[in-house]
Amino acid sequence: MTVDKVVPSAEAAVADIGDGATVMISGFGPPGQPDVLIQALLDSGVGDLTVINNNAGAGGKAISELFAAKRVRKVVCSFPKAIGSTVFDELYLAGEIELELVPQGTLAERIRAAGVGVAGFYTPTGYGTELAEGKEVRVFDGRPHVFERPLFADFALVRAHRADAHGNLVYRKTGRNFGPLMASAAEVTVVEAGEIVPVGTLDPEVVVTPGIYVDRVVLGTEEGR
Amino acid sequence: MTVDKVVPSAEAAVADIGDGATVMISGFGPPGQPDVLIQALLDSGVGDLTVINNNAGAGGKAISELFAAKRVRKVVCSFPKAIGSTVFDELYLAGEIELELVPQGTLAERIRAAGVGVAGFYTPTGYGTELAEGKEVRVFDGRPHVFERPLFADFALVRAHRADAHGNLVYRKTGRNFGPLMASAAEVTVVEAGEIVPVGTLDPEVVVTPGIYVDRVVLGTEEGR
Amino acid sequence: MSWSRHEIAARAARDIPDGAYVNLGIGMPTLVADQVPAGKQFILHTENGMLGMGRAAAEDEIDPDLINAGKIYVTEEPGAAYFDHAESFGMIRGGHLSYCVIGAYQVSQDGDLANWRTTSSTVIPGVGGAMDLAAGTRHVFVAMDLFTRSGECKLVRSCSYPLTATRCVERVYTDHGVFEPAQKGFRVVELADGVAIEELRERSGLDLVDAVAA
Amino acid sequence: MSWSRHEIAARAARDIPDGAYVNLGIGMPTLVADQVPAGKQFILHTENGMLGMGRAAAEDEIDPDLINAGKIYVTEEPGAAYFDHAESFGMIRGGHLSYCVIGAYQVSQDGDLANWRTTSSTVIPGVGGAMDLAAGTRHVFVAMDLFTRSGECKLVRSCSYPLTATRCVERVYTDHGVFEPAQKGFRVVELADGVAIEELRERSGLDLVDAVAA
Repeated sequence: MTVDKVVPSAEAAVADIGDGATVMISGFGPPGQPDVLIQALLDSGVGDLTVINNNAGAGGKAISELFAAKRVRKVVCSFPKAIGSTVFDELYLAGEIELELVPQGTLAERIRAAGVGVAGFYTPTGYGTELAEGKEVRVFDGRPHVFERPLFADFALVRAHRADAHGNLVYRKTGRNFGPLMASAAEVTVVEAGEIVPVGTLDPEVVVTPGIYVDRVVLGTEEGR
Repeated sequence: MTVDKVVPSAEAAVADIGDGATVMISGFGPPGQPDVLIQALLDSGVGDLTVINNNAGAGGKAISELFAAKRVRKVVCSFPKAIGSTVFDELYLAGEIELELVPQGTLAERIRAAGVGVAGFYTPTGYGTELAEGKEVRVFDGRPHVFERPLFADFALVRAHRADAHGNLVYRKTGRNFGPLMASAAEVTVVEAGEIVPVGTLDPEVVVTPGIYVDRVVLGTEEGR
Repeated sequence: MSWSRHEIAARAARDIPDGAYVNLGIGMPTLVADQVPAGKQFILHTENGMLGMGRAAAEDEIDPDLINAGKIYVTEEPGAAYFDHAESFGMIRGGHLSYCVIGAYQVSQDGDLANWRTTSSTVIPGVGGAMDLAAGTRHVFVAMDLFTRSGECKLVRSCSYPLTATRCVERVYTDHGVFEPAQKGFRVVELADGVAIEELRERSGLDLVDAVAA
Repeated sequence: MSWSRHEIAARAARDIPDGAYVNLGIGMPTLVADQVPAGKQFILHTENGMLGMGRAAAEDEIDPDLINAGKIYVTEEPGAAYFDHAESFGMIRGGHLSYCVIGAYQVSQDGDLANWRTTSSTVIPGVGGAMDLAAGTRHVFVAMDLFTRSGECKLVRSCSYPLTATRCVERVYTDHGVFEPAQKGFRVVELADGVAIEELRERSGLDLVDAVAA
């Protein structure tokens, strides 16, 4: 069979995401956020989710609704504070959501580590701060480093600019952000693409995410938001 | 001043590489090997080098000559065996060159670690083999992993397909290999490009090595070899 | 006469060399981009995946996929490059960014930085890329007012707010002058016209070493 | 009648599912690319930075920048992608490659693999990507002759040659049949026509469990 990862609908693409799942969602602010997949997740009624997304409640309208609907038990992110939205703030201050705050670069590197089979790494970031409390510290070349573990997910929902049926992806400008990393770190990677192009039309030299990381491709809106 | 990293000659670009320097050289086989820079290094008369290059003596004509001229004290590589060349073999069997053999993926990840400021990482590769002898082993999720440290260099000599004066680089096909990693892991990165194009003509979306990693750019031959 | 926000930014920009790769934090640090001295070129990094960032986008230049770390629409300079977050923070952590200019709640005389959260329990914590920038950038500059609105000095013997990183700040640019953490106090590198070091000593209670060039 | 090299490759190809991402080692494993069963598509990975590798290049198709890990000129399939070595081995180490087919000097009943060096002191050691592929790929298949030219069995209780990785081999495809490491011996999954399991037991001295499907 010719490899074809295109799925007819966002609904079908997220149908096996169950209660309690850990879900990575790409995006830094609105760029790169898979709005259509998030909406499908919301419509599916699934709950008790752990969401890994850099901005959580501050990420834009679609992801905010996931919080407002109380579908999220725990968030792993670097910056949940929303400008112009109090959804996350209220849940957090009421103790209704768990927050694991991770420095942004450590978040990115932990997701990458999961993707590339690295079981842990030492970073200088966070040393001496409350975000490193309880973590192993080791000195290399006179400098203390913090030990960090990989961050995996059951599902990754990723927004791409263009995709082909093999799952090869390209992104657009700052919409790239966490997409390529998350695509590699989840058991199942679902992609929403602004456009689906025939296999062979993406220049192999400029493919950012090779299809090996991608399980399903859905046609999203032309604009990500 | 407008940023301009273009250097008039390969000779000038490698002039400060001194005896005893550690030099990374890009390339997997001939593709991606900076022949013009290697030739300039050879012409400079420098010696006692530590060379980090995946194929060492098997990398092609230019790099073989560096070994034949006995300029290399130590090699860090994954595969030094040359087909059709005995230069490295003779030096090695005569005890005239030191060899640090590293699994190819570990070599790549160690070079990347140097570039991204990761002080060490755990990999399953090599566990239980003689290449992991003496290395720290730690079990994660029931699986033993080997601890590996970053690999830095004083200089990186990198072959690119196209460069601009900011040092932005694109590569061509399997000529990419170690180039982007090495560019990030050396104190000074010198690039030989098949073509130097005006700043602003490389699509920002397809730049593989951003100029921040590059110190000098030299015009090479149109073909890498 | 204390310096204006633009003057603080301009003073920091003067100390950044031509050709530097620079990350500018939200707020006052952003103003550095408008104060690049004639004859210099800075290449701006934004941690959400771009080098060669340009100025803020005018209304008709807005591209919904092109924002900076403060989520402001920006433009693209010739020679720009986009990349993912692992690459972007690899650049930072790996020491490739030569300068960052960031805001602060407090800077200690050891060079410790506190700029990501106060001790208020009603404020949502959010760290973003602050810890990475502070720990990774080669030269960490702080741009801030010297005193809070309630009059407390933000240069301190020891930070009372949660730390962002230890021993990282190289210089602090403020409305009253330029300071350097010096272990037992701060070196005063420059003072705004009319600011007396003695008065600052009294207000801050700090050991200030006069290092103003004659 | 023992199987030919092409038959061994074809037998391995039969066990690789449609749509698999596959890395093929140098020598006999390379032949798997020519034995893809009708109705299946494999996407080939070469560790020097490519997915969607095609067949060997004909004389007039040679591109000096397009080689495989064995340094043979190859071609590019539609849907291909190029990447650097960190990404290429991240794919391997991260378990994204579903299958690799590699050669071996020895495979032990524990699934240990020895395929990167002999114990000869006059041979230059070179490991390449062998350890990464063996440790990282989800399903590690070996394709080899069952006996060396001097008649020693390459399936062993315990490897005498230096190891490439421990407990990694899932199946071994040989000229005499298909075997699976089974801790206390090997499971015999299939035998070439005319090969008797009793004879193999005698020649190898191994505990061979008959698991040939009726």
